[in-house]
Amino acid sequence: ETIKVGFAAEPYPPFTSMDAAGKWVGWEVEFQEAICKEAKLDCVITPVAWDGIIPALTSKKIDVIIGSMSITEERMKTIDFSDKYYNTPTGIIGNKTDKLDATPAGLAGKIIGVQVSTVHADYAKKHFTQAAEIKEYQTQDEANQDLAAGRVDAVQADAIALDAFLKSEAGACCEHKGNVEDDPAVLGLGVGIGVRKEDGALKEKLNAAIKAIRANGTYDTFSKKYFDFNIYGD
Amino acid sequence: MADAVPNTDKRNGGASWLMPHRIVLALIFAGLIVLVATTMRWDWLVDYQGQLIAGVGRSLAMLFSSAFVGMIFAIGLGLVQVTGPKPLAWLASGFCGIIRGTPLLLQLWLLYYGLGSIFAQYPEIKSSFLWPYLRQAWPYGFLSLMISFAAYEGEVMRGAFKGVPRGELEAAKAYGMGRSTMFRRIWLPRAVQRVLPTLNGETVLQLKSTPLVATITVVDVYGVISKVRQNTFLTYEPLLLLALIYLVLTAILVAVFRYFENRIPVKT
Amino acid sequence: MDDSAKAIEVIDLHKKFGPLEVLKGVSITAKRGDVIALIGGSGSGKSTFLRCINMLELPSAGTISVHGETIAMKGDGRGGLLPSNRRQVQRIRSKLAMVFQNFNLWQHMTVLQNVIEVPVHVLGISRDEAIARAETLLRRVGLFEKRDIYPAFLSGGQQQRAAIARALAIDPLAMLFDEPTSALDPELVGEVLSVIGDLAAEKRTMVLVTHEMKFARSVASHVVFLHNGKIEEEGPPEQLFGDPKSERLKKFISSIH
Amino acid sequence: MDDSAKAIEVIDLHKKFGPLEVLKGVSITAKRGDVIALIGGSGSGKSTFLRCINMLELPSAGTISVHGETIAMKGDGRGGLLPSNRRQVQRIRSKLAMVFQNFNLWQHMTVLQNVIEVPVHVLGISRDEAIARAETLLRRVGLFEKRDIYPAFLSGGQQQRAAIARALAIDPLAMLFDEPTSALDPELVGEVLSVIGDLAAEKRTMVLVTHEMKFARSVASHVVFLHNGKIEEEGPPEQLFGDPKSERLKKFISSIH
Amino acid sequence: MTYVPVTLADLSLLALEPPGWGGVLLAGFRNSIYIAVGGYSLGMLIGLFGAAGKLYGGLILRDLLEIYTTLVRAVPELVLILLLYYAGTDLVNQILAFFGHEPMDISGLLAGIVVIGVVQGAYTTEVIRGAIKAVPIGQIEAGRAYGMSPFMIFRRITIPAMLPHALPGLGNLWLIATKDTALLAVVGFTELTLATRQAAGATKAYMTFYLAAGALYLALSLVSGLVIRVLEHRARRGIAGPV
Ligand SMILES: Nc1ncnc2c1ncn2[C@@H]1O[C@H](COP(=O)(O)OP(=O)(O)OP(=O)(O)O)[C@@H](O)[C@H]1O
Ligand SMILES: Nc1ncnc2c1ncn2[C@@H]1O[C@H](COP(=O)(O)OP(=O)(O)OP(=O)(O)O)[C@@H](O)[C@H]1O
Ligand SMILES: [Mg+2]
Ligand SMILES: [Mg+2]
Repeated sequence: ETIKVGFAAEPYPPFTSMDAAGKWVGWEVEFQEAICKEAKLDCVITPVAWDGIIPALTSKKIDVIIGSMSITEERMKTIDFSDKYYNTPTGIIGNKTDKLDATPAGLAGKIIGVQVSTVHADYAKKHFTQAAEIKEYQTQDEANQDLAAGRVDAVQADAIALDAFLKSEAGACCEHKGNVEDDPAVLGLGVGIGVRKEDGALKEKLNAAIKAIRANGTYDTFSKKYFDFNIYGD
Repeated sequence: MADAVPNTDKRNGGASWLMPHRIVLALIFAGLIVLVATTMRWDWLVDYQGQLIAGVGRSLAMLFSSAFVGMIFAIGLGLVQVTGPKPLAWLASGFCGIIRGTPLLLQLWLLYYGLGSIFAQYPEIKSSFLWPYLRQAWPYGFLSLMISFAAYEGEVMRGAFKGVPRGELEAAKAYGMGRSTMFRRIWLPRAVQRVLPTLNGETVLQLKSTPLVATITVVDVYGVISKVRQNTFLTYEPLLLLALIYLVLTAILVAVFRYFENRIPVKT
Repeated sequence: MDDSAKAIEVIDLHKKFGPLEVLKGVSITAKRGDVIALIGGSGSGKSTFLRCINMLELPSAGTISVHGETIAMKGDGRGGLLPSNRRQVQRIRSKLAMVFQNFNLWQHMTVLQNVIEVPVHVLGISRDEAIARAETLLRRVGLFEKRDIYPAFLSGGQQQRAAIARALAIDPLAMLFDEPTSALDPELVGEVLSVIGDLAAEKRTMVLVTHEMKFARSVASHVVFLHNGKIEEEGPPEQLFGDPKSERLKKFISSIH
Repeated sequence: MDDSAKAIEVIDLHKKFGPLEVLKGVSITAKRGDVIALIGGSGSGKSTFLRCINMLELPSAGTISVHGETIAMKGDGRGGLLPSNRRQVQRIRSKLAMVFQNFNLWQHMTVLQNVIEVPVHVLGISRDEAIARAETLLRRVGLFEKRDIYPAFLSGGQQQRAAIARALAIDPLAMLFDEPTSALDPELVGEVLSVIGDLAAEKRTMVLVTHEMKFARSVASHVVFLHNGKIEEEGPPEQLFGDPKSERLKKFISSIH
Repeated sequence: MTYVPVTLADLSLLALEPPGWGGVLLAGFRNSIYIAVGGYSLGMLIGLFGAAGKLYGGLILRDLLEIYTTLVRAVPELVLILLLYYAGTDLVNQILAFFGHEPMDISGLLAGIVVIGVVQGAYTTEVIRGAIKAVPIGQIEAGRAYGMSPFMIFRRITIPAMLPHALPGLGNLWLIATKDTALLAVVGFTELTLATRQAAGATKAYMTFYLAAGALYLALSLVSGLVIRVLEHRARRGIAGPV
C-alpha cells in the first residue's frame, strides 16, 4: 500500500528540513521511516506548502500529515489525528541583552513572533495580546530569523525547535527565557499524524505502529541522535 | 475563421449587451454566484470583515505609495536614458535590466531577510532613530515594490520621452521656455499622455504584485485571506473572495485611468 | 517707439555642420515693420539662417541683435559659439515668434491652451488676461469656435492658423515664418496666406522663408535670394522679380514659375 | 483549346454595400485572348466589379462563370449570396490571377518564395519544378537578380513586376489587374505597362481596370465604361475613344486628357 | 556583539556536491526552466487558438474568450496559481472519479506547467491578436485571391506575417514566464525560489543564496534577451528600415 506523506515544504529543523543533497533529514523523517516500516506502508514524501497542508490532505493530494502538527479541537473539526507521537513544552526565547520572561507581564510592550496558524499563534493571541504585539510568520524559520535581526523581541514556539535555533550560529544572539504556562485547550494534546476523517483504518494502523516503535526501542534510538531528553513528553 | 478576415469592431460593439447569448451568459454567471453563495461556507466573513477591510486598505496603500514614488524615479530613469550623460544613461539602463530580469519575490526576500538582517548587526543602526522603521516589514515591501515599478516604468518612460516629436520641443524652445519649464509644461505631460494606456496596464500589474508583501509579514488583503484559509481550512471560498476583490479593484483602476485617457481625445 | 528702429540685425553669420559650411557670411537688417522674404533653392540655407536668428541653431560666427540688444556669445572651444547667457537667449526668444512648417502645436493642449501657454508660463501674464487676448486672436484667425479642440482634430490650415495665433499671443517684436504653407494641401494654403497678408498689411516685422513667389512679391518689403549659403542678390521685390541681375536668380525665377 | 471559348462570363451582376447599390447589373464576356479594359470615374464600381469576379466581394445577385463553370451560390438569408461550395471557389480562384494596385506581395517571403508559394502549396506542383518555372518568369520580367530579396527592399515598379510574375506562375486562365500602375511613381509606370503590353501581345486573357487611357487604347480589345454601377457604353477602343456616344463618356474622356 | 555578518560570501556553500548547495539550486533552476518552457509553450498554443477565436470566432466563443482574458489578467498570479492548483487538480480527479477511474496523482511539475500556461495563454492571446490585426488586409486578400483555404492562409500568411509585430510582446511574456515560476513556491513545488529558501533556511546564509538565485535568474533573462533579439532580427528581415 502506497501512501503519500505530506511534509511542510518549508524547513523546520530539527524535525524536517532538506539537506544539501536534496534529501529530507531530521527527527520527523526518521520517525516517518520507522512508522512506515513498522506499518508496512510504502511511503512517499510529498512536500506541500504549510498553509495549504490541510486542504491538500482533504483533497487527497496527500494521505497523512507528518508536520509537527498539534492535535487541536479546531483542527479536529476538519481532519482526524493519530495518537500523539511527541509533545514538548512551549518556550519563549529572546535576545540575551533583553530582559523578559514567559509571562504576560514579562512580555509587556514587546513584539512576539509566532508561526501563523500554529497552536503557538493561538496561544499568544489568547494570552499575550493585551500586553504585547504579535507578528505572524509563514514559517518558524522566518520568525527566528527576524529575532536575530532584532525585528521581534521574542519568539514563542516549540521548545525543541527553538533549542535547535539557539544552538545554531544565527541563534547565538539569543537565549531561552522560559516556558509558557500550559493551556491544553489551546496548546493541544501533543503532536499527532494528521489523517482524513474517513481513513479510520489507516489511523488505527498508525496508532499501532507508534505504539510498536515506542515499545521496541526504535523510537528512543533515533530520538537520542537529536535530543538529550524525553521528547515523547510523558 | 470564416474567410480569414478579422471581425470588424462594428460587429462587436454597440448596445449589444442584450444579445441573447450574452443574456444567457449573464444568467449562467448569476447562477454560479448564487450557487457559490449558497452552497459554500461564508459564515467566516462576519469574523474577518474588519481585518479584510484593513487588508484592502493596506494593499491599496502599498500600491499607491509604491506607484507614486516609483513613478517619480521612473521619470528620472527614463529621462536620464534619453538625455543622459552616457555613463549615467548606462547606469540607469543597467539598473532597469537587472530589476526586470529577476523575480520580485526574490528581490523582496533579498531586501527583507538579506539586507534587513545585516542592519541588525550594527549597533549604530540599532540605536539610531531609523531603527523603529527598519525593524518593521512594510518599509522593505514598499521599497522593493517601488524599485520594481521604477524599473519597469523607467523603461516605459524612456520610450515615451523619445516619442515626443522634436518639433514640439523646438517650439517650446523657440518661445523662450527654459529647460525646466519646457520639461514641466511640454515634455513630461506630452510623454505621460502618450503612455497612459500602458501605465494603466502596468498599474494593474503592480496591484497584482502587492500580495507578495504578505510573505514578509505585511498583512495585506492577501495576508488576511491566508490567515482565513489557515484558520478555517477552507480551500476555495477565501480564494474566490480574494479573486473577486482584485477584480473589483482592477475595474476601479481601469475606470480611473480611462477617465484620464479620455480627457485628451485621440484621433483614430 | 521709433518706427525705423532695427528690430533684427544679423551681421556676417556663418554656420557649419561639421565640415559642411551651410552659411558663409549672411547679413540682414529688418527695421520695424519690414517684411523680409527669404527665397532660394532647396539646401541653400534658408531654414538654417532663420533658425540661427532665435538660436535654435548655434551660429559658428557672426553677431545677432534683436531690438538693439546683441546676443552675447563665447567660443565653445571647438571653433563654434555658445550663448554666454542662457537667460538672455530665453528672453530674446520670447520676443521672436517662430511659425513652423509643421505647425508644431503642442498636441496635449487645446488650441486655447496652446495660445495662452507662453504668455502665462513664460511671460508671466495673468491667466485671465491671457485668455481674453487669446480669444481675440483666435477670433481674428477664425478659430474661436475651435478653441477647446485638440490640434489633432484640426485641418492643416486650421492648425497653421492656430500656430499663428500662438505666435501673435506673445506680441512679438518680429515673427519668423519657415515655409508656413508647404505642409498644407493647395486648397488650405490660401487661408493661411491671407492671414499672413493681413499681418504684413499691419506692418508687423516679419522674416519669412517661402516658396510662394507671387505671395512674396505681394507682401515683402525686401526680398533676399540665398544661394549656396550666401546672399546672391537682394532688394525690393519689384526689382528682384522684375529685373533680376544674377544668372542664378534668373534661372531660379524661371524654374519656379 | 478553343480560342473563342468563354474565359469569363459575368451576367447581370449586382452588388450592394448595405443600402448602397454599387453595381446595378453589369455583364461582360471575355473570350480567350480578350483584353478587356474597365474605365470610369472614381467610385463608379470598377474595383468592386473586378473583386466580385473572383469572389473577394460576394455579389448580391447575378452569375459568374469561369471557363464555362458557373460559381454555385445560394442565398444567405439576408438578401445576398454566399458560395455554396468553398472548394469550388478556391479552385476557380486559383485559375484567375489578380494583380493588385498595392501589389500585396507577401512581405515575409522573398520574391522567389512569393512566386512559388501558390504553385507549390495550392496547385501541388513540385518545388523544383515551381522554382524552375519561377526563374524563367522572373527573368522575363527582369527580376532574376532580385529573386532572393524581400519585397520591402524593391522599388514600386519592381514590386509590381514581381506581383505579375506571381500571377503568371499559376498559368492563369485570365488575369485581373486593378489599377496596376496607380500606386507607382510616374517613372516606374512605364516598365510595368510594357510588361503588361507584352502579355496582351501574347493574347493572354485579361480584365484590367486602368486610368491610363493611352495604354487602354493600345492594348485593349474591348473597353467598358462604367458609370454609377452600370455600363454606360462599351466597344472596341477605336470606337469608344474616337467616337464616344454618351455625354458622360465624352466628358470623362475630355477630363482625363 | 560582533559576530561576522551571516557568511556573506562563503562560496563553499555554493559547491555543486553536498555539503554545498549548488546542486540543489541547479536542480531547482532546472525545474523552473521546465515549467517556464512548458507553461510558455502551452500559453502559446492557447494564445494562438485564443487569438484566432477572438478574431474569427462566433459571438459566443468571442465573449467566452473575453471573459477568460479579462479574469486572468485582473487576478494576481499568486491567487490564480492557488485557485487553479487546488481547483484544477480537484476537478481532474472528480472527472476521473465520475468516469470510474482512480484519482490521478498530478505532479507539481505538470500542475505548474498547466497553471503558468493558462495564465500565459491570456496574455499571449492579446499579444497575438494585436499582431494579427497589424497584418495588412491586402496580404490576406492576396492569399484568398490565389485560392488558398482559410487554414492555409492562417498558417502560411497570417502567422509568419504577424511574427515581427508579436515577437517583442512574446519575448516579454517569456521573461514573465521564467519569473512566474517563482510563485509556484507557494504550492510547495521545489523550483529555484523554494530551493533557495530551503538552502538559506538550512545554512542561514540568506544573502549568499538569494544573490546566487538572483544571478541565475538574471543569467537566464540575459541569455533569453539575446535569443529574442536574434529571433526578432530574423523575423524582421522582410521589413525595410532600421532593424
Ligand atoms: N542638423 C544638420 N546637420 C547637418 N547638416 C544639416 C543640418 N541641417 C541642415 N543641414 C544641411 O544644411 C544645408 C541647408 O539646409 P537648410 O534646411 O537650411 O536648407 P533650406 O534652404 O531650408 O532648404 P529647403 O528649401 O529644402 O528647406 C543642407 O545641405 C542641409 O542638408
Ligand atoms: N467595403 C465597402 N463597404 C462600403 N462601401 C464600399 C466598400 N467598398 C467600396 N464601397 C463603395 O462602393 C463604391 C464603388 O467603389 P469602387 O472601389 O468599386 O470604385 P472604383 O470605381 O474602383 O473607384 P476608384 O477609381 O476610386 O478606385 C464607392 O462609393 C465606395 O465607397
Ligand atoms: Mg527649409
Ligand atoms: Mg478602384
